[in-house]
Order: sequence, then C-alpha cells, then structure tokens
Amino acid sequence: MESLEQIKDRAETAIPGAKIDIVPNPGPANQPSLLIDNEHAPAIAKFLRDDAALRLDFCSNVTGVDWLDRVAKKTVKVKKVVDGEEKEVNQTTEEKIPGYLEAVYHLYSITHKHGAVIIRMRTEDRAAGARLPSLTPIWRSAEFQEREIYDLYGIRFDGHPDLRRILMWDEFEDHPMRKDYVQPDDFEWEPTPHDDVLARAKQHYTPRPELDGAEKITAGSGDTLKR
Amino acid sequence: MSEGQMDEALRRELQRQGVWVTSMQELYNWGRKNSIWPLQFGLACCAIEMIATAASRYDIARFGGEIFRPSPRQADLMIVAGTVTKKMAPQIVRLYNQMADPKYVISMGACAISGGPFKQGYNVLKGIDRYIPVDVYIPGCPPRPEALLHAFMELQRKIDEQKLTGADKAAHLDPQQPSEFPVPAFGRHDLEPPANADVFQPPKLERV
Amino acid sequence: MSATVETLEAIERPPVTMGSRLEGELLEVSMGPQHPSTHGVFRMNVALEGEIVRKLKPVFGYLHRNHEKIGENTSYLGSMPYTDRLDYFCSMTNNWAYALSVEKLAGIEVPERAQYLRIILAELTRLQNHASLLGFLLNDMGAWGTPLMYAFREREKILDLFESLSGSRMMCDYMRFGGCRVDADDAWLARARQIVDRFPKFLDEFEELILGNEIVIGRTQNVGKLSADLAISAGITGPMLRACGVNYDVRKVDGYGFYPRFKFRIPLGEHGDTYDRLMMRALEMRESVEILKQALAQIQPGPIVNPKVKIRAFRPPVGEAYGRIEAPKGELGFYLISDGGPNPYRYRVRPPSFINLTVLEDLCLGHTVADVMVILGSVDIVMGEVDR
Amino acid sequence: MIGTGILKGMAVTARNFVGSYFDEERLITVQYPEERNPLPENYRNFPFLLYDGDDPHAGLRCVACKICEKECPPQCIYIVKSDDKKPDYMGKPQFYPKVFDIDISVCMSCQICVEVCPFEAIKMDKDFELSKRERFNHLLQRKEELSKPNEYYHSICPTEAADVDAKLAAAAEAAAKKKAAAAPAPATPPAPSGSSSASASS
Repeated sequence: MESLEQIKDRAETAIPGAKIDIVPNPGPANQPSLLIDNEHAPAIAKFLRDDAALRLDFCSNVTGVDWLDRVAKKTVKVKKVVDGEEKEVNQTTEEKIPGYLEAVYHLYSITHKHGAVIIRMRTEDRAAGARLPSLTPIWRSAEFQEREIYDLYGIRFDGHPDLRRILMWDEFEDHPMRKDYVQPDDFEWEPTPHDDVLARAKQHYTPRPELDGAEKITAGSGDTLKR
Repeated sequence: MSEGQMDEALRRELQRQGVWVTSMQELYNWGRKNSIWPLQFGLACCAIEMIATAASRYDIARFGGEIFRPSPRQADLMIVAGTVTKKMAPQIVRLYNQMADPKYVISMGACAISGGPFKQGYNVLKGIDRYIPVDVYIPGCPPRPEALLHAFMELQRKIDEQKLTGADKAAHLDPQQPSEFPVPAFGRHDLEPPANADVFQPPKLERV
Repeated sequence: MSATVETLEAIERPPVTMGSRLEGELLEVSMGPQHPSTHGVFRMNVALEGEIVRKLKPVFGYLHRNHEKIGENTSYLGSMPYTDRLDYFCSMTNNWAYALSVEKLAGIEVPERAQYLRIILAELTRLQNHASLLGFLLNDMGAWGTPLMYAFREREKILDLFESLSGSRMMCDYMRFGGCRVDADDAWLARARQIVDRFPKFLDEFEELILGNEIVIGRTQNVGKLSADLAISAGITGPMLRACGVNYDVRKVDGYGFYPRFKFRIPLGEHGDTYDRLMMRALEMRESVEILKQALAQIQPGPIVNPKVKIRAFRPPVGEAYGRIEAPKGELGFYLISDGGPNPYRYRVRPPSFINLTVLEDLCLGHTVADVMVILGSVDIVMGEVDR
Repeated sequence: MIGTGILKGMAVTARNFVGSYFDEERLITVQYPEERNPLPENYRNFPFLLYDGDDPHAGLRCVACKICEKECPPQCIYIVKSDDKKPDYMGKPQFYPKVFDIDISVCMSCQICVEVCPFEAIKMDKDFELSKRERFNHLLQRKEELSKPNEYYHSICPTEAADVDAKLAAAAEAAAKKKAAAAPAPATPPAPSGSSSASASS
C-alpha cells in the first residue's frame, strides 16, 4: 500500500480544495491517521473507496472521541540575549486548545487485502449541536455506528438516513460517553465504595437531620437527580 | 383438614400401614413446589448458564421446572438472569405484573442482584429488587448451573413453608398484598422513579 | 460426508402474497425484547402485510451496560474481565482481541507457548460457539430442544476444559498482556487432544441430523440472501461475509498470533443465503479441528508470559492502536487511545454482531415473519456484544 | 428422494435415545444434589482471607495494604486499616484490617485481587451454594466470615496451597538469614505465634 503522504497528495490533487493533514501517532503501534476537512469529507471518502489502487471498500470501525479543553505546554529553545551574551534558553509556552469531538473511521480493503487507513473528522467545538458530514452513503457499515456516536457523543451527522438514538431511550437527553457527563446518583446502598463513588455514596450514609427519626431511607428522598 | 395438628407418631404409624395422611396445606404446597414453570426469559450471560441448567447435563426437569414458558401468563417463576438495564427494567416489571399469582422471582447473578460489575454504568439498574420483590438471590458471575439448581431447591423449601391461613399466610392469598407494581417511566436523565420505595428498603449503613 | 445438498425443487415455498389479506393495511408488530427466539433482549419493530415483512427496524440498547464507559474508568488490566462479558460465548477470543490491542499499544512481545495456548483456546471457543449456534438456530426453526441438547453436550466438554484451565466455565479472564495467566499442564493438553479427536464424530452425527433434512433445506435455502457487494459495503464480517463468497478472514489477512504457521482452509459459500451461513459454521468447525490438531502437536514447553510486563501500575505510552482478530462471529476489534495514564482515554469495542445486523432489514424484506427468526438466528448475535 | 434426510435425522435421534441408556458418552446427566462433578483445582468463585494457625485474628495474613481494594474492577472490597499493629507470620509488626468487607453480590470472580496481593493473603474459594433469601446482610461478607484457616485452603486447592507454603517458608528463611547476617548479637527473634511453623510443616 502507498504511504499516507502519497494518499494525501493524490487525494488533494483529485479533489480540488480538499485539505488533509496527517495526524502522527507517537505510540509503538505507529498507526498515523488522516485528518480530513469536513466540507470535502464525502468526496475524499468516495475517492478512498473508489480509487483503483486503494479500494478501501470496507469501513471496519467508526467511533467517536471526546477531547476536552486542554492546555498544551510547549518547550522551545530560544536564543536570547541575556546579560550581554547570547544563550539558549528554554521557553515554555502554554497554548490553550479548545475541546472538540472527533469521529474516527478505520478503513480496510477487501479487494486488495490491505489496511488500515485511518481517517478522522473533527467538529468545531463541543456544543450540543456539533455537526459532521455522514459517511453512511459511502460505507453502509457506518449507519449504526454513526447513530451510536450521535447517541453517546451528540455529533449530528448531516446526510445520515436515520439519525435517532440507538442505545438509550428516545426521551433521554444526555450524551453519556462525553467526558463531562454526570451520571444519576443512585448510591443509596453501596456497602463497599471507594474513590469518587465514596464521595457520592457518603451523602447517603452520613446522618442527615431531615431523615433522622424517619422510619426508613427511601430511594428518592435525597436529591437523587441533583445535577 | 387438620392443619398440621396431627400427632407425628400417629402419622408415621399410619404411613407404615399404607395410609397416607396429609394436610391440605402440604398437598397444595407439594403440588406447587414440584411444578414450577419458569418464564423463558434471559437477559445476558447468566441466561446461557440458565439454558445450560435446562440442557442435558444439569437437567432442571428433575425438579419439575423444565417447561420454560415464553408467555408470562403461564409462568410461575421469573428467573432474572443477567444485567437489568434501565431501558429493560420497565419491561421486566410489566412482565412480572402479567404473571399470574402465585409468582416467584429468582435474582440470578451479580448483575440482577445489585448491578454487579456493571453497577457503575449509567444505564444499569442496581438490582431488580428496586422495583419488584425477589424471593431468592444467587450470587456469582455467572453462578454455576448447580448454583441455580441450589437456588431452585431453596425456592422449593420456601414454597413448602408457606401457610394457607392465618396472619402469616402466603402473600398471594392476602388481598392486602399488591400483586402488581408500578412500571417506571423513561425520564430525561434516569428512570422515574429511580426505585419503588415500597419494595426497596435497604438498611441504613453507618460508615466513617 | 458430502457437504453439498442439491436444492429441493419439490418443496414449494409459500406464495409471496397472501390471498386473504386486507388491501394496503400494514400491521406493526413489536417482536421482543422478551421473545423466545431473539437470542437475548433484542427487539424488532416489524411492519407486516399479511405474513410478509415490509419493513423492519431493529431496536437496540436493552443490554447496553456501558462497557466502554466502564473501560475508560478502570485500569487496563481491570477491563480484561469485562471483555469476557461482551460476547459471553467466546470469552477467550474477546480476551485475545483486547490483549492484542494493548500489546500493539504498548509494543509487547508474546512468548511462543502463550501464542500456541491462545490459538488452542480461540479455536476451542470457535468450536463451542458454532456448535451452540447451530443448536439455537435449529431450535428457532422448530426442532425443539433436540439439536440444542446435542450441541450443549459437546459444549460442556469444552467448557470443562476452560474451567480446569482458567477456573471458570464462561468468564475465563485467562489472557494477560504479554501472555496468559496460568500454564496448561500435560494432563490438560492430553484431555484437549482427546476431545478434539472425538469432535469430528459429533460433527458427522450433527450433519447427518440436520444438513440433509428437507425441512431445514426448505426453511433455509433462498431465504435471506445477501449479495457480496452489499455485504462488503455494510461491513459484514466473519462466516456471514464468507457465506457470500468473499474470501476475507482476518486470520489469513493479518496473520496475527501464529496463524501463518498452520495449514487450514477458508470455507466459502456461493449464494449468501441462510443455508450457506449454516453450512459455513459446520465447515469452519472442521477447519478449527485441523488447526487444533496441529497446534496441540506442535506446542512446546516454555514461558507463558512476558516477564517485562507489570501487572500493577501498567501505563502504556501515549498513542493509539486498533487491534482486531477473527472472532467466531466476525471481526472483533478494540480501539484504544492512551494518554499515558493508568486508564485508557478512549476504549472502543468494534462488535461484529452489532455491525452484522446492519443488513437485517435487507435480508428479511419480502419473507414471512417466521423466516425472520431463522435469518436472525443465522446472523449469530449475542446481545452482550451488540449493545455492550 | 424426499424424506430420506428426515429419516436419517430420526436414525440419529434414535441412536442417541437408545445410547442414553448405556453409552457413557451419551449418558451425561449429573444428578446434582446427590452426585457432583468434582470441581477442578483451578475453579474459583469468591475470595476469602487466609489465616495461619488457630486464631483468625492473630494469624490473619492481610496487612490492610488496600491494593486489592484499589485494583478490584467492580469495587466490591472495602477495607478500613487498623490503628495499631500486630505481628505477621514473620513476626514483623504490621497493620491489620479493622473492617474487611466483600460484597459478593457484586464480585465477578475475576481473581485480580488474588493476583495483585503481595502477601498471599486472599485466595479464591470454591463454595458456590450461596443462595440467600435476603440480600442486604446475607450477601455482604464481613471479615469474620471471610477468614478461613490455611488447612481449609489445603483442602480445596492442595497443589497450589503447597506451592504457596513453600514460597512463604523460603521467604521467611531468607528474611531470617538476612536478619542474622545484619545483627548477629540478638540471635533469636520472638517466635511468631505458631504461624510460620504451622504453614511450613503442613
């Protein structure tokens, strides 16, 4: 199979205006990926699927990732003039990276038996209505998996034929796989809690004046839906 | 009908002579405990062990429970075998309500008792006893088929101890006792209500 | 015995339209989540015209137990017992897929004996999964109990092997990063050889029982046909894909573990119908027996775990990895993102049976409602994996 | 000919039916309460705590290091460390658990607590007949129910228990040697209350 650089170059020439970045993967697995721009994503995906040399006809895995706001610390060696002489000084810059949601697609070729080519798309922000183009028209296997991402992460896929909640019930409002999701508190009976569960369970244990003298602790007597 | 008032020695003597004496209560309980029909209803991993219990090696038919009924109307016993999710819980309560009295519930495996290993999950109900009363609990993840048989025998013992009359008579004979329980509704963040306070009464825990 | 049976012209399929139906009326039926043949808590909303399925929408989530969220909140090792509970028939292959992904993520070598043990256990898992699937499928078709009892009789033997090695019948929790947890002694290997040698006898008997049976043929041939193009586009994997005639098996393509060392064939179907999917399982079991015989003959003593891997405080370097294996139901993958901490930042399972359900509606349209159960049975789903 | 397939299948069922009266292979039902299949040595169900000697308090191997509590994936262990110390099997003063609870209604028998325990203090039990009619107090096992003697461990896992004893005896010997080499003057350390000798001899 071609290298990712070659794929990037060929796709960018084939689709005018398309922008592809290579996201490096520092780990031992060494599976770098292509970050494709949202506007041209369906065209790029179609190219990857139909190109004779690539034929990435099998989209194996589609998943969402939630990246919170974070601060990246960069240390750069800068030449500075200190006390009249030139010195190399480490300068740390803090860059605030706003959070975003990401959809990752793992592509393989059944025709040529090669892969994986990993492509990813990123939303602008983590707002509730974050949007990405759907790749279900290109690969049917994305149908349920994109629905799952919508359900659990809240990314809306434009062009998806049937975007509904898939795992949670329809009335449910949250997107539970997001990193900042707060789950309902039902720790009334938690005999062996620790870590963060302990903190949440403790309010059910410690004697609470309004319940002292009450015959039983009933579920829902505390603020069970405190959010 | 002699309500267990008969002299034990006399009874044994009569049995030796070939006269079988029994009470209405004993006969009634004997019939019920040896023909428990479970609801054919599996949720997760434990259901496979439940099937294994019904299959050739363990053969639950030896205890009169081989007829797994797909319809709740014909079942006496609900074996809650597996993780009860919040999405599934209303359906389970509805199935329980549809079963005819007398009905029993075995909570099989860690998940059905307390949510088990998955209890920290946002969609997992921490124990089916939040909504319906449970008769026998089997810990294990999943319990061996033998453990299910053990629980089945425990349930048979429990049925055998039930009284037909008096203040402590069996719940299904007491019109005051509810036989159906409210079905929780799907809420915006959780089930509503998160537990049925009439059924779920955990003891207070004191911790430092 | 021969594995091909010609189509029986003599058996007539029911006519596609029923004579006495109400014109233009669709009846919507909810099948499940409590249904005797949905293999767990699966639900389908079906729109019927008479007995013919016109629309079918699967409803998921009745066993959504937040595997991925829990995986992101526990340590890498702590997720291993949870993977047992994904596809609870095949805990060994789930363990392997997860261990393989973490080994990719952290760059861990696995010793030779551990690789052999993994292959032996994975193929035993395939045997018991396919055997019980055939039993369940026949059960759905109305062969009440009998084939299932025979299948479970064989399954119990393999479960005994798992239990005496790992300590549990179903939730083995056997593999560790860089190897396996306990070693198999010679007595265990001898027992495994004995069970593997006797397995073809069961297969012969089982094939005699079902594969030539006219009712089985009538219920399965030309039912639920899947074309190769749709199968590839919809990401179908495993026996279901190969039943359409597409030669794609991760064991051959990726060559993970020591699979390239073994001689085995990949059975392929022609029509992509339910009968081919059923046959695929029967033929794959024979190939698994071949792999097992070779592996059990070649296995050598040696270490079973990479000593460099720590059990506690295991922190892979920053990065991401996607590892996949050929599980009995299809391609099982784990996608892990590490931020250098003790827990994965993102823990994703690529469940084969969930994605194989993508085409369920396409398979069922135009068939009678009784065929829906047979088609669903031939997809081979386990809800623990579908909903996670 | 139509029907031969069904007849062949019926021959198979007939073979199984007749065989189920005398063929060992087809006669597999275990008459459970009266007859039991032997559990394999590796079988595991729920954890228990080991103690040496006769006194569950003095001989308890657990030192309340809380590693198992931290590593337990479903968080079913709860430990409160003691304020004072007691001698362990090598005579070294150690903490002990004031509270040690395992909620077996949550435990998933994964054995990770056993793997991570550096003191061989927690092992897997084989008792599976634990059905109870009440959940809250009967399925929460306290330290008193969990503590079981080393002899019990030998009775359920003979090979593994012998290995563990040999390992502990070797460790105790090495520690004693080290101590003797470091400080030759006070040669006799106070004998731990029969714990190490009991485990080494068995």
